[in-house]
Amino acid sequence: MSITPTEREQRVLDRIDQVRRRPARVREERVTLAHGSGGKATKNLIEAVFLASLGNPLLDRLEDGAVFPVDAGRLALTTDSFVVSPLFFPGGNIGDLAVNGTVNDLAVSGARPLHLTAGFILEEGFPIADLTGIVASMAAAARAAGVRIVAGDTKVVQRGKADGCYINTAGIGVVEHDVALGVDTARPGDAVLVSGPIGAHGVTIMLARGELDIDADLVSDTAPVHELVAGLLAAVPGVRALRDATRGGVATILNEIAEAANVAVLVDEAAVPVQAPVRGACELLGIDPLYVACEGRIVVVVDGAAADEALAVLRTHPLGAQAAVIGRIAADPPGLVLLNTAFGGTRIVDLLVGDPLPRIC
Amino acid sequence: MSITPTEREQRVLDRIDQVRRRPARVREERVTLAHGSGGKATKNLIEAVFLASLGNPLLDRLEDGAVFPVDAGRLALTTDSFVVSPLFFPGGNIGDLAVNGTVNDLAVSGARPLHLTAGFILEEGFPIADLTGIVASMAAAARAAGVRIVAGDTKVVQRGKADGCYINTAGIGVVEHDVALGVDTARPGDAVLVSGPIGAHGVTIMLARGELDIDADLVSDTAPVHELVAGLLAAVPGVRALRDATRGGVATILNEIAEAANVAVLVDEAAVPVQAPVRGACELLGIDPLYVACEGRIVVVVDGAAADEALAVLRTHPLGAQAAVIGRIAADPPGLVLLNTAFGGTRIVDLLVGDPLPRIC
Amino acid sequence: MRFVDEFRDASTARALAAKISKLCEPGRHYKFMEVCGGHTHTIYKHGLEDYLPDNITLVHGPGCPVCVIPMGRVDDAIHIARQPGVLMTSFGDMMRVPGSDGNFFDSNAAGTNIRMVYSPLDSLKIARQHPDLHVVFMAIGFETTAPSTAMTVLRAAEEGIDNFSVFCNHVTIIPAIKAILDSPDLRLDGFLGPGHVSTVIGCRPYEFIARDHGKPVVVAGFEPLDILQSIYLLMRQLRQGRAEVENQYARVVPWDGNPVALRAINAVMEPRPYFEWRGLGFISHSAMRMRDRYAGLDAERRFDLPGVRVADPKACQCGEVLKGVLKPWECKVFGTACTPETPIGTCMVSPEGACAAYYNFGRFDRRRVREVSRA
Amino acid sequence: MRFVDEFRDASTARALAAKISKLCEPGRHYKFMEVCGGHTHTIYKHGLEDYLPDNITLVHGPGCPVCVIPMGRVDDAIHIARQPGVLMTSFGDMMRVPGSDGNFFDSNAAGTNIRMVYSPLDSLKIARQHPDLHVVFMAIGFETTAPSTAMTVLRAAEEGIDNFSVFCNHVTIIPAIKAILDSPDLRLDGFLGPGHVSTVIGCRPYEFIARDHGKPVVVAGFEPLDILQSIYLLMRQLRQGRAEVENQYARVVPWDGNPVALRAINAVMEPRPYFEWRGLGFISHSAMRMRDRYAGLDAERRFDLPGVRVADPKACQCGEVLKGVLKPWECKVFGTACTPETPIGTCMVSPEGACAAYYNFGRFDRRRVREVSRA
Amino acid sequence: MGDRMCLGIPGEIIEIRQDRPDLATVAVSGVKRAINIGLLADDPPLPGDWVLIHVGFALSKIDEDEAAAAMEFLEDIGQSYVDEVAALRESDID
Amino acid sequence: MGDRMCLGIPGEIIEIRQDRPDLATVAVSGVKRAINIGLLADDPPLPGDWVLIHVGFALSKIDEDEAAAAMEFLEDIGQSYVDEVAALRESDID
Ligand code: SF4
Ligand code: SF4
Ligand SMILES: [Mg+2]
Ligand SMILES: [Mg+2]
Ligand SMILES: [Mg+2]
Ligand SMILES: [Mg+2]
Ligand SMILES: [Mg+2]
Ligand SMILES: [Mg+2]
Ligand SMILES: [Mg+2]
Ligand SMILES: [Mg+2]
Ligand SMILES: [Mg+2]
Ligand SMILES: [Mg+2]
Repeated sequence: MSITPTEREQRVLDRIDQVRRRPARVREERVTLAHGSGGKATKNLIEAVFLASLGNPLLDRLEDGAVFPVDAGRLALTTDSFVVSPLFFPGGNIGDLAVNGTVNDLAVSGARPLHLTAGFILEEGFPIADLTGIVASMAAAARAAGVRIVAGDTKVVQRGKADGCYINTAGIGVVEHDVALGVDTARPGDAVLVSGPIGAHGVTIMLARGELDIDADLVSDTAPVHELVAGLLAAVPGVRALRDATRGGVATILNEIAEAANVAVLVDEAAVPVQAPVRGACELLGIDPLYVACEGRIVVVVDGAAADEALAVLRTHPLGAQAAVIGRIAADPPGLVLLNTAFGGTRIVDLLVGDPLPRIC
Repeated sequence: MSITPTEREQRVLDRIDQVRRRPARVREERVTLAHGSGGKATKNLIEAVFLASLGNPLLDRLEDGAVFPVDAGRLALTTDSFVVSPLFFPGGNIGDLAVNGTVNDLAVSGARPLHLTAGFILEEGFPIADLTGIVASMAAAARAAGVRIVAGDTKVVQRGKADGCYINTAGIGVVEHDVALGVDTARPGDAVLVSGPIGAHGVTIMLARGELDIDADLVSDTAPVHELVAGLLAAVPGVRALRDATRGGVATILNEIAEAANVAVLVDEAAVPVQAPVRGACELLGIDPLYVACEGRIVVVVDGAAADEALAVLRTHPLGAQAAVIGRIAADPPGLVLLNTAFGGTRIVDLLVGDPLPRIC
Repeated sequence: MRFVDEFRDASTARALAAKISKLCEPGRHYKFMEVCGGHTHTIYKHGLEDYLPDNITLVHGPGCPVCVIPMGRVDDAIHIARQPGVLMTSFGDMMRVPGSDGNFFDSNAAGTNIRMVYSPLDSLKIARQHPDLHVVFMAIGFETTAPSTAMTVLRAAEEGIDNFSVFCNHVTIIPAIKAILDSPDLRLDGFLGPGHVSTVIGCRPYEFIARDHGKPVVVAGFEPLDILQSIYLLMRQLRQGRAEVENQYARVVPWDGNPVALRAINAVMEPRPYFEWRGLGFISHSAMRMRDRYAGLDAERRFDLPGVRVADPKACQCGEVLKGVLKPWECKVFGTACTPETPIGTCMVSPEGACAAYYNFGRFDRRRVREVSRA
Repeated sequence: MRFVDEFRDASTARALAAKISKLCEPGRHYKFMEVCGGHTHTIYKHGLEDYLPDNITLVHGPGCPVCVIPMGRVDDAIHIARQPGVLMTSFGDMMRVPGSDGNFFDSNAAGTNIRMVYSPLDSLKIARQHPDLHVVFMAIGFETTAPSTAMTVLRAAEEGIDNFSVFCNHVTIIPAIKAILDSPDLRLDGFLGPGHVSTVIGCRPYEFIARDHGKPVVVAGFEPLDILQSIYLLMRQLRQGRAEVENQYARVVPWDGNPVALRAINAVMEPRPYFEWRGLGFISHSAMRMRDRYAGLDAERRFDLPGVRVADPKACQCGEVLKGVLKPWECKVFGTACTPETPIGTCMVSPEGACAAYYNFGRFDRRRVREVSRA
Repeated sequence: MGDRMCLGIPGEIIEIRQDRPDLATVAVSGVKRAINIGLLADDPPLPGDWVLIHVGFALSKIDEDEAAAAMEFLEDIGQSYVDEVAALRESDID
Repeated sequence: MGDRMCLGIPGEIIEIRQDRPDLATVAVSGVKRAINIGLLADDPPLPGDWVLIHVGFALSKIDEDEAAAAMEFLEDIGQSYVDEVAALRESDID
């Protein structure tokens, strides 16, 4: 019954083999440079943190690219990087923001979101627990939006070369109707709508930084608008352009419309929905809610004749319950956005030179 | 001929209108936070720097997503973030690296690269001239690879929250054949090839940092391998798996094959092509070229019977001129990569825990 | 919002506008200066001029504290920010004010660390949190803001915080108004007095305007109806042949100001013999500096400043705009070479600057738009 | 590569292997210790054991300077790195050596700045480039590396650089070999002498091994043929009944070492009364510390170190491995709880550590693989 | 952080900080912030009082009577205008 | 930066730095680096000499005669082995 040293050695090797086939675990509490090296630590991070939450048959293969079938038709492709600070804020975190942001860009391109990619840039020292939380939020947001994350990438940079975690998401979607959307198609007589109260995301982020010591009962409006958009496009002919009013806010979108279509956009200040605490914070800080980012609000340009119908359809969806017609397109003066103020005067709404609220997305 | 003040004012307004329609210009020498704000500065940066180089009908629209038609079939989708330091290095810069990297991931997925997206994270203070140079390289690389960058995004973070410039590229491609590639399909009897000398990129980057004071006549191997791959797939049946040997090098890819297919990979050290200066630098620093990143080299697993044909086909392309059969797949011991050393012994080639060369891509 | 929304009511505005029109004497043209940039901002932001008859012109005054900072002081601030270990803090308004080699954002892009704060107390808090840094607060503003700076200095002194100092650029409004009244090229019919300055200094300091210059003054609030009502009150004085100081903004402005605030300023600061105002040149006793007692908290003494006087750019006509002599669009570079993106003068930078307010909000043909709006 | 490739020739290896086999006395088992971790690395990296007959066993010795650093010293280094303004530099090997609360990478993840350097001179260069930081060089190594540290200290002193210091952990090889020779549980037939240490100390210091212990010593080079030849030379001595010190590596190792290097060490460092070796415990006169003359460049004196002795983890059998008593795979935690990813002992960290070399390169059934390779 | 330092905003005092009587919580349209009320030391505000907030300090107490008077004045003007317009209309119709 | 501090690598001296005679450029397989040759001060190397490089210092000069002797020894062994094997084969054939 005695065994030789060679047999003993072989038993050890077999046991090691078993150990190596155990599910990956990340033992570290923080991200180290090794997690970005491409070796075992990277493999563990990918398997234990990313695949554990985001796993699906395409992603699990960990091939260089995800390969999947599509029908003939039109596709939409988009990308956004997310560098929001703080990473966690009332109503969400960088993870669901990154999923919703790209889902929304696909949705407002007129597409049904299909697949997403996710690229992480992590700072050495970033807590693994925070990363796990972010990835879990991404998984939940992807599930809610009916998309899968099918390809990913992780880089780790030295401490002081990032701010915890940056995420890029790119996405493709299928355009299942034949409307050619575009801000350049706006024409005089069209109506301009927003899908709900504006500015909650930007203000929430600014307050979440804590530097201003301002408290408000306010959460980010981050949400996926693909259903809202799909409902609108299915029910209302005459939709000309859709945009999600993110960085730069509604004012920036309106300027993009005015410039691209060479029309005037006339907005009625009193009609623009703004929540009280958003307004309060903006007054306190001297900023204009029209320029503040939303992450679940869309601007719709629609044939004037279909404005009421569009409004009614938007309002059937919870995300559009407070939708409003905020203005209309005119021919003159071309290229300008004009606001009829609540006070009864008129003024320009121009692009800002810079934003008083950095890093809201 | 006297004109009223109102007419004078109107003339001024008209002149302003003309001025505003002039092509965008970036007057700043460095990126400021305003360039990431979503306002005028962002618009100028996008138009004067990005569109000026990368412009194409899909990107120029600056819509939320690029919409384009596809035929029914299989698509490949991939993403990578690039955080290489230094940004400019012999043989390339982060811009062409970012394009080639994603083109290559599509290519080794068996796809013809079609469209790319580009997400920039810029650090406050980054020189506009460097950014312009990087974008020009991206444009050239995209042209060379026959792809277009159809959607983009730019974020600016505070000084000290990045390292100049990070780029994410995502890409889609069309799979135009019906081979199902995958490292899990490798089987005993298959041959393993590399398309050329390994490790030049990683060593070049390490030396380009200047910290080691090592000089070598060496340039990065960054290159788009889509033609090489297309030629191979068209001419040689029996290709099982393709990978570009980036972060983690050839050794990491071989381990992925061994693990995914539960096979042994037997490599012949003497057969692995390594340029003299790569070897010299590795010897000086005590690192193994097998783990050093390439950015234009692929690992091919092919039916053993087709190995010679595959080698011959690879060698017809300039990027494959020094291709080599470096090993073969065996059944036993499963999950391990074994190297027959030039000295005539045998050893394991395992995944590294961490990489001695951070931020090579 | 209470005390805000009720002063933005459009129907009351129409009523006031009608009353104002009635007070106009046929053929007479009225020119009122709103001294304060906050008023200028309100006027354009709410489109208030749409309510005024053509023969009333509002002339924008020198009361934008950002606009009057000369280039040399911006350069000095950047010089301080460049010292190792310095974190400069400033109100957001200052970030884009051009110095002779770029603004604060440019300076940050080139390596300094200049951060926006909401309050001078936030600067002090940063100093407490970062004992390894020296935190400088770039103090600007009229008497409205000076008490906040003074209170912050008093607090820093009390706590014995020594990694904090103030780069004091506080200016005072009366010498500026005097300079304008002494200027030969301007005929004004009355003044909208700066309401927020008056919360501190009260209304009495304007009495010389009525008494010595025979011009009515109405201390005005900052909502559009406040301004419209103040114009009405000015018109009524003129119609009645009076020249008095009236207080439209009595809900906020006590006739005698805020004595606590005045004491705080006086404890910490003293008048400078003279100070350069952008576009207006040197004005005697028009600014405050830190008293000797607080030398340790005075950035001007802690750092060796270049203190170079930098001439305004040749094209710049900000002085004329600040004095109300030129309308913004009458400046030769307005909207072409000088825009909010590429400001030549400070008036194009601060949201309270006349050029910026007109460019951002008012730059369109009012008549044409009125037609469009009615269509 | 000259002086490299010619010492890696497979056909010569086959010839040497045949010669070695012929020297084996039937039924006798031979055990040789390679003292130096560099040899261990070469042996596994090139698969050298494939050439040895079954009755020759190579036993790995204590000559891996990373492996012998006790936990307490790692903790001390991290303690220094945590001081404000400190940049710690270290050879790459040290980065993953576990202290009682994580390794250097973990410490960096938690906020320190510990960077890898190729040479101690690179540390000094960083100190010159960053006068605002204090740069510490974590010096480890046997007599091979000590001269480089000494030269760097001399240079720093000459240049008067005062933001630089050395955390000196240099150890000496002879006391370690003595400790092994004194250990009762090990029977060895001879030693492969550490070639690189000998470039400095020469070959004489090993003479006591031959003389007093009757064991042959061959000072060996680091290419696989060097080692194979050295084994041949050991076998030949045994066969011929000799016990001498031979120098296989004469192309690099002078019999008397490098006097300049010895003088440099002696100028800067002096022996410590005792020093703790990981797994081996305290060994008298087994390490070097900085002389008083260079106190200003001595991190141990500039920083107040905890200097706590931390017991090795219970499971750790590194001591037995370092003494050659256990083969790596005989440690109870080898490859399961202790892997290069989750090292319990230092031998699993350094590429020159026996456990790491065996785990990374040698962990497979040689017989089975030989069959496969032939298939 | 906003771009308008000259801003003065009315806010309601919600509470005075026990440990720091120079600090108070004010509410502006549902938003709360601690501000310094040291400049009102001669006549400190109480919860329910409204103050004018400027760069983190309460600069003055809002006088409710004066505010009411101003509103009355404005409403009177508004009413007289409505009456006039109505009268005008009627005269038109007739 | 590598993971093997114990490494010693042979390199060829390309030139001695004029201004800093303790520095030399060495070449290793086409790669060049400046190294410190201060430890060889007793017998400084010249261009064309080979040295052993360790952590940025030349630790010893490589003795070409000794290297040649070692090679000769190894080649002899190799040759004798080839002869033996050949003899063996021949004896097999026969
Ligand atoms: S347009 Fe520019 S330069 Fe001219 S007055 Fe206005 S701010 Fe000054
Ligand atoms: S397996 Fe780990 S604990 Fe055991 S001897 Fe090796 S290094 Fe030490
Ligand atoms: Mg790849
Ligand atoms: Mg996008
Ligand atoms: Mg988006
Ligand atoms: Mg990747
Ligand atoms: Mg950071
Ligand atoms: Mg969008
Ligand atoms: Mg990829
Ligand atoms: Mg890739
Ligand atoms: Mg975007
Ligand atoms: Mg940086």
